[in-house]
Amino acid sequence: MTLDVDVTGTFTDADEAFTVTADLTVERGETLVVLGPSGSGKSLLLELVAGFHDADGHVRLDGVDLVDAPPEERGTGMVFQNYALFEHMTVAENVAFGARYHENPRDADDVLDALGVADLAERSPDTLSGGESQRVALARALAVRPDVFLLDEPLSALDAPTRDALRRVLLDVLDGETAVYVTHDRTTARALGDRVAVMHGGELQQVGTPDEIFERPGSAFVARFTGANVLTRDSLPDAVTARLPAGERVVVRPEHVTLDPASADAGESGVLSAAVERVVREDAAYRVTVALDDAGTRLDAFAAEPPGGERVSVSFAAGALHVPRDRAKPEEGEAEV
Amino acid sequence: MTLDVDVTGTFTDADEAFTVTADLTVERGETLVVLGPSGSGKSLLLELVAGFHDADGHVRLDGVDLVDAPPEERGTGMVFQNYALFEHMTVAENVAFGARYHENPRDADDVLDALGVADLAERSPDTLSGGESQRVALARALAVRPDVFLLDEPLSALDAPTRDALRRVLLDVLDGETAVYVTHDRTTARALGDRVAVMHGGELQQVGTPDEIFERPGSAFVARFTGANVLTRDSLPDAVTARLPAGERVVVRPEHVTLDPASADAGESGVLSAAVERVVREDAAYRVTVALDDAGTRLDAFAAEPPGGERVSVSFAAGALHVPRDRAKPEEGEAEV
Amino acid sequence: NRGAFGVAAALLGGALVVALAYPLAALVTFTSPAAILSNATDPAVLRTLYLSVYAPLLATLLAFVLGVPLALLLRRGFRGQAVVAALVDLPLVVPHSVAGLAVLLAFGSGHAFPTVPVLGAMPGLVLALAFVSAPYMVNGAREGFEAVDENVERAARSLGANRVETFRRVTLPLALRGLVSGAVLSWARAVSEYGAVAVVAYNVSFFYPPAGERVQGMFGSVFVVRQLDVNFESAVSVAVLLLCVCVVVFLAVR
Amino acid sequence: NRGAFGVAAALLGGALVVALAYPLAALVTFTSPAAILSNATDPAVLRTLYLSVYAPLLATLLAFVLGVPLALLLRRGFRGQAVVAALVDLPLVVPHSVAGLAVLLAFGSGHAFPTVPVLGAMPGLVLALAFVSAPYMVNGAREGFEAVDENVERAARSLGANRVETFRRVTLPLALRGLVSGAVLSWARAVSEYGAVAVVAYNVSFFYPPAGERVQGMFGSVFVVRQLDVNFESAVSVAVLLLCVCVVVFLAVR
Repeated sequence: MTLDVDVTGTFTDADEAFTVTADLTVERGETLVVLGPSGSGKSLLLELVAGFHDADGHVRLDGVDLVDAPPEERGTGMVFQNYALFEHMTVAENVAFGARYHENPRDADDVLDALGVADLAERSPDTLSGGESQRVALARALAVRPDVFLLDEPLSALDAPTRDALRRVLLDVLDGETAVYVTHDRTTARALGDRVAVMHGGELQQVGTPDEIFERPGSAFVARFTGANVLTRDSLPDAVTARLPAGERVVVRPEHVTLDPASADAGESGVLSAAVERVVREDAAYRVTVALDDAGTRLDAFAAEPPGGERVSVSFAAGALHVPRDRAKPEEGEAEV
Repeated sequence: MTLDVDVTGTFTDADEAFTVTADLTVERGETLVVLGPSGSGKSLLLELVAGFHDADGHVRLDGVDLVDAPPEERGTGMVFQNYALFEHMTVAENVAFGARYHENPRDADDVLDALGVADLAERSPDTLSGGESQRVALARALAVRPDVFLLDEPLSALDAPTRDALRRVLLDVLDGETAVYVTHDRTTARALGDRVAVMHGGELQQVGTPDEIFERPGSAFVARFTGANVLTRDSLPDAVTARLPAGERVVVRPEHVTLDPASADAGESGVLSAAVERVVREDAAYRVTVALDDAGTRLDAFAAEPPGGERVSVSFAAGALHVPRDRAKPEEGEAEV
Repeated sequence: NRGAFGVAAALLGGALVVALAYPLAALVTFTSPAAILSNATDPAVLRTLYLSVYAPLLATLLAFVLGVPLALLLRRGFRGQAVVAALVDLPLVVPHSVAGLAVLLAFGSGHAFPTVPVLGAMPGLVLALAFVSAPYMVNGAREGFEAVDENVERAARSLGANRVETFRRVTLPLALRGLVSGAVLSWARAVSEYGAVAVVAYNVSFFYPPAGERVQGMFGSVFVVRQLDVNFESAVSVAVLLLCVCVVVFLAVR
Repeated sequence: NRGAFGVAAALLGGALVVALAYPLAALVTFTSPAAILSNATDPAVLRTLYLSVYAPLLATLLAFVLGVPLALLLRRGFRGQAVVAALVDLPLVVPHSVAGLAVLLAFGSGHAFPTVPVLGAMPGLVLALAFVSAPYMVNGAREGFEAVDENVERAARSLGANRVETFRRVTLPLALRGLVSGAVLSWARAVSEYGAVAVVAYNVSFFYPPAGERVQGMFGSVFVVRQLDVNFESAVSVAVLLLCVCVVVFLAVR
C-alpha cells in the first residue's frame, strides 16, 4: 500500500500549543524512518497517521482518504516503545487478539515461531524480558497483516545487545512491508530506512534516501543530528572551500575525513594540519577528534588505525564537503545539548 | 584514590534471592566500566560500593576499609540515569548542596561554567532537557571533588545525539579521576573504560582492558555482548582452525573479517566462500552479514564499501580468531534475545 | 544516629499502631463470643444486620451505575473537568450530619421527587448512603481506568477493535481491580455511615426475605447507639458483628 | 458509535454530578445569608464552631506526631509491615458509631488511662476524632514519602549529607505536599465525624479564648442534629457555616 500523508495536528499541553505538520509519501513496500530528537513531534506524527488525534489534511492509503476514519479502520499495525502488551492475556492470546477483526489473519503460533518466541505462547506478558516483549508485540502486529506498520521507537527501551538482535529481526520483518518507523537513533534510521525524514520542532526538515540525508544534509541541524561535522566556512582555507556554493557552514562526515601522519604537505592546497585531541574506539573504527591549527575548530574523523603521533594532516575526500541550504530557521535547535 | 572492592550482597525481591559478588580494583585515575545486560546486577554492585546496602567483604579506598561506613563518609560522587536532581532547589543550589559537607568544594558557578551550563544556574530542574539535567547532575558530583565517581548508566535516558555530546563531556570530566561507570552499551564501555568488567548473573565474567575484553573475550557470553561473531569450530574448515587451542567455539570480531569479491581462491586454505545476506550502513562502515556456504553459519563483517555482488570470499586477519576459555556456566544467558 | 532516629520513629509509630488496634481489641473482647452469638439470633438484630448490608449494597449499585461513566469521562478529560472532580470529592469533607441535612432538604417531601418518600424511608436511606459513598466509587473507578496504559488501548484499536470492543476486551478487564476496590470501599463507607442516616432515615420498612414480608428495621450503626442505654451488651454485640462484616470484606479486597 | 457511548456516559455521569451538587445547593439556599450571619453571632453557635475546628486540630496534631514516623517506617519497610498497613486502614471501614464505642471501651473510665476523663470530656472527643482521622494522616504522609525518588536521597547521601540532614534538606521538603494534604484530609475527616463523637463526647468543657474561660460547648456535627427539632433554621445555619469552613479548607488544598 502507498501511504500519502499531508496532515496538521495541534496539541495543547499546559496551555502551550504544539503543532505537528508533515507532508510525505511512503511507497508500497518501503520503510520510512522519521528521525528526530525528543520533543520534535515525531511520535505525535505517527499518532496522527494512526488516527488517535483529530487532524486536518489527508491520510491516504492507496488513494483512499482515511483522515476521518477511526483507528480500527485504518489497517495499521502499531508497535510501541513500551510494548503495550495486554497484561491480562497470555502471549498467544495477545497475538490472536486481532484475528476476529480480520478476514485472513496469520496463525498466532506461526507468527510467534517465525519470530523465534514460540515457546513463550502460554506465558504471561509480565514474565517476559524486554526483548521478548517486543518480539511478541511485533508478532501481534504481524498477525493481522496490516497495510502499514507504524513503529514508535520499538528499540529504545532495550539494552544494546538486545537492540542489535532485534534490529536484525526488524530488517527481516519490514522487508517488503510499508512502514513508518520513528526513532532518535541515526544508526537505526540508516539501517532500516529506505528513506529518512528528519523532524524538528514539529516540522519535517528534510526527506530523502539515507544517503541524501547523511551525505547531503539540508540544514546544519540535520547534519549535526546525523553525526556530521559542521564547520564554519572561515575555519577552512580558501583553497578547500573555493569551489563550494555560497553558504556560511560547511558539513563533512567523519568517514570522509582522512588523517595522515603530520608531514611537510601541511600548508599545501587542501591539506590542513591539526592536533589529535582524543581517540575513541567505536565498533568498526577509531573516532579521532582533532583541532585544526589555524582556527582551533574541532572535527571528528574515522580511522582504521589510531594516529601514530600527536599531530596529523587532515584532508577531505573529493566531494566530501557539502554546504547545506539552510531552511527558514537555521539557528534554532543548533545549541549543543 | 585506589578503590579495592571485594564484596558480596544479597537482595531479595518477591522471595527470589539474587546475589551480587565482585572482586576488582580500580587504580588511581582509572575509569572502570562495568558492562552487562539489564538484570545482571551491575547497578546493585555500584550501590554496594556506594554503601546503600549491607555488604560482606571489603570496599577499600587507598587501603581504608569503608564497607561499614555510611554512604556520606565514602567520598563518592554519584550520577544516576534518572538525574536525581533536587526538584525543590534551583540548579545552582543543587550544585552547591554538598559544599557544606566538604572542606574544599568547587564553586558552583565555576563547575556549571566548565560544563557549559552556566546560564541554567537559576532555573528549576524540572524545566531542563535530559542533556541539561545530566550536565547539572555531573556538576553536582564534581563540586564536592569526590574520591571516586560512581556513574549508573548516565547516558541511557538520553537520545542519541545528546548521548554522543555528553559522552564527550564525560571523557573530559573523568580524565584522571577514579571512576566506576555502569552501562549496557559496548560503545560507551570502549570509549570511556580504561578497563572493562563484564557482569552477568550477579558475577564478573571477565575484567580487562577494552582490547582484552573485545579482542580476547573470556566466554561466548562476553563475545556476544561485545558484538563479536561466535561460531562453532565445526562451521570453519580445519585449515582455518588447525592452530587454535582446544574449544568448541571460535570468536571473531566483525572488523577482522575481510570480504573480497568471490574468486577462484575459494576453497583455498583459509578462504571461505559465502553469500551476502544483508548490508547495513553504520557510522564508519558497512556491516555486512554473510552466510558461509558449507555450514550456513552467519557472521558479520565490516567493510568500507558494500560488496559488489551477491557472493563474496571471506578471510580472517592473522590472529583474529580466538577461542574463549569458557567459564563455569557456558550456556546460561547465551540464548538469542 | 541511625539507631536514635529509628528508635524514635518506632516508638511514636508503635504508639499509633497500639492506639488504633487497642480500641478494636477492647470492643471485641468486651463480651464473650457466646453472648455475641446469642444476641445475633435475636430477630431484631438479624433484621438490622440485613439492612446494614443490603441498603449500602443498593447505594453502591446506584453509585456504580452513575459513577463508572463519570469516571470514564473524568479520565478522558473535558472542559470544566477540574470543577467536576472537586465536586465529586466534596462529600468526603462534608460533615456527616450536614450531608444528611442536605439530602433531606434536596430530596425530602416537596423537593426533587415529590412522590418518593425520603424522611424515614428506604429511598431516603439509600440516597443518603449513596451521597456519602459515591466519591469512593468514582475515585476507585477513575484510578482503575487511569492505570490502563493509553498505548495498550491504542494497540487494540490498531488491531481492529472498535471503541466498544476495546473497552470490553481491554480497558474493562485491566481496570477491574480498581472498579472492584472502588465498589467495596464505597460499600464499606455506606455501612459505616451514621450521621446522615441518623438525620434522614434510620428506622425504615423494607422487604426481608427470611420473613417473606416487609418489616420495620433499624440501620446498624444507629442501632448500636440507640441500644447503648437500653442494653449495653446487646449494643456491643451488634457493634462486633458489624465490625466483623466490615473487616471480612476489607480483608477480602486487600 | 462514539456518539452513543459518549452521550450515555455523559447522561449517567451528569446525573451523579447533579445528585452530588444539588443537596449542597439546596442546603446553602435554604435560608438567607443574613439569617445565617445572624445565627452566627449567637455565642452558642460561635462556641460550637470554635470547638468543631479546634478539637479536630488537636486530633490532627496527635495523628501527625504519631503518624509521620509510622509513615516513614512503612515506607522503609519492616517485617510485618502488611499487617500494620492493614491495621492503619482499618478505621476507614469501621462503622462510625462502632468506632466510638470501641474508643469508649478502650479509653473510658477504668480502662487504659484511669485518670483521664473520656466520656463526655475533651480528651475523649480528641481521641475519638484521632481514631477515625489518623489513617488519612498516615496514608497522606506515606504517599508523600513514597513519591520521593530513592536515588534523590542517595544523591544527597553521596554528597555528604547524613541520614538526618538528608531527611531535613531533601526528603521532608519533597514530601511536604503529601504531609500537608494528609493533615488537611485528616482534619476534614475529624470535622465531619458524627457517630464516634455522638457516642463518646459531644458536649464538652473547653477553654474558649474569646471568653477567656472554660465553657461548655457542643461539637458542630452533633449540634446540627440536636438543633433540628429545636430550631430548624439555626440547625441549617450551623450546617452551612460548617460546610463553608470545610469547603474553604478543601479548596485551599487542591
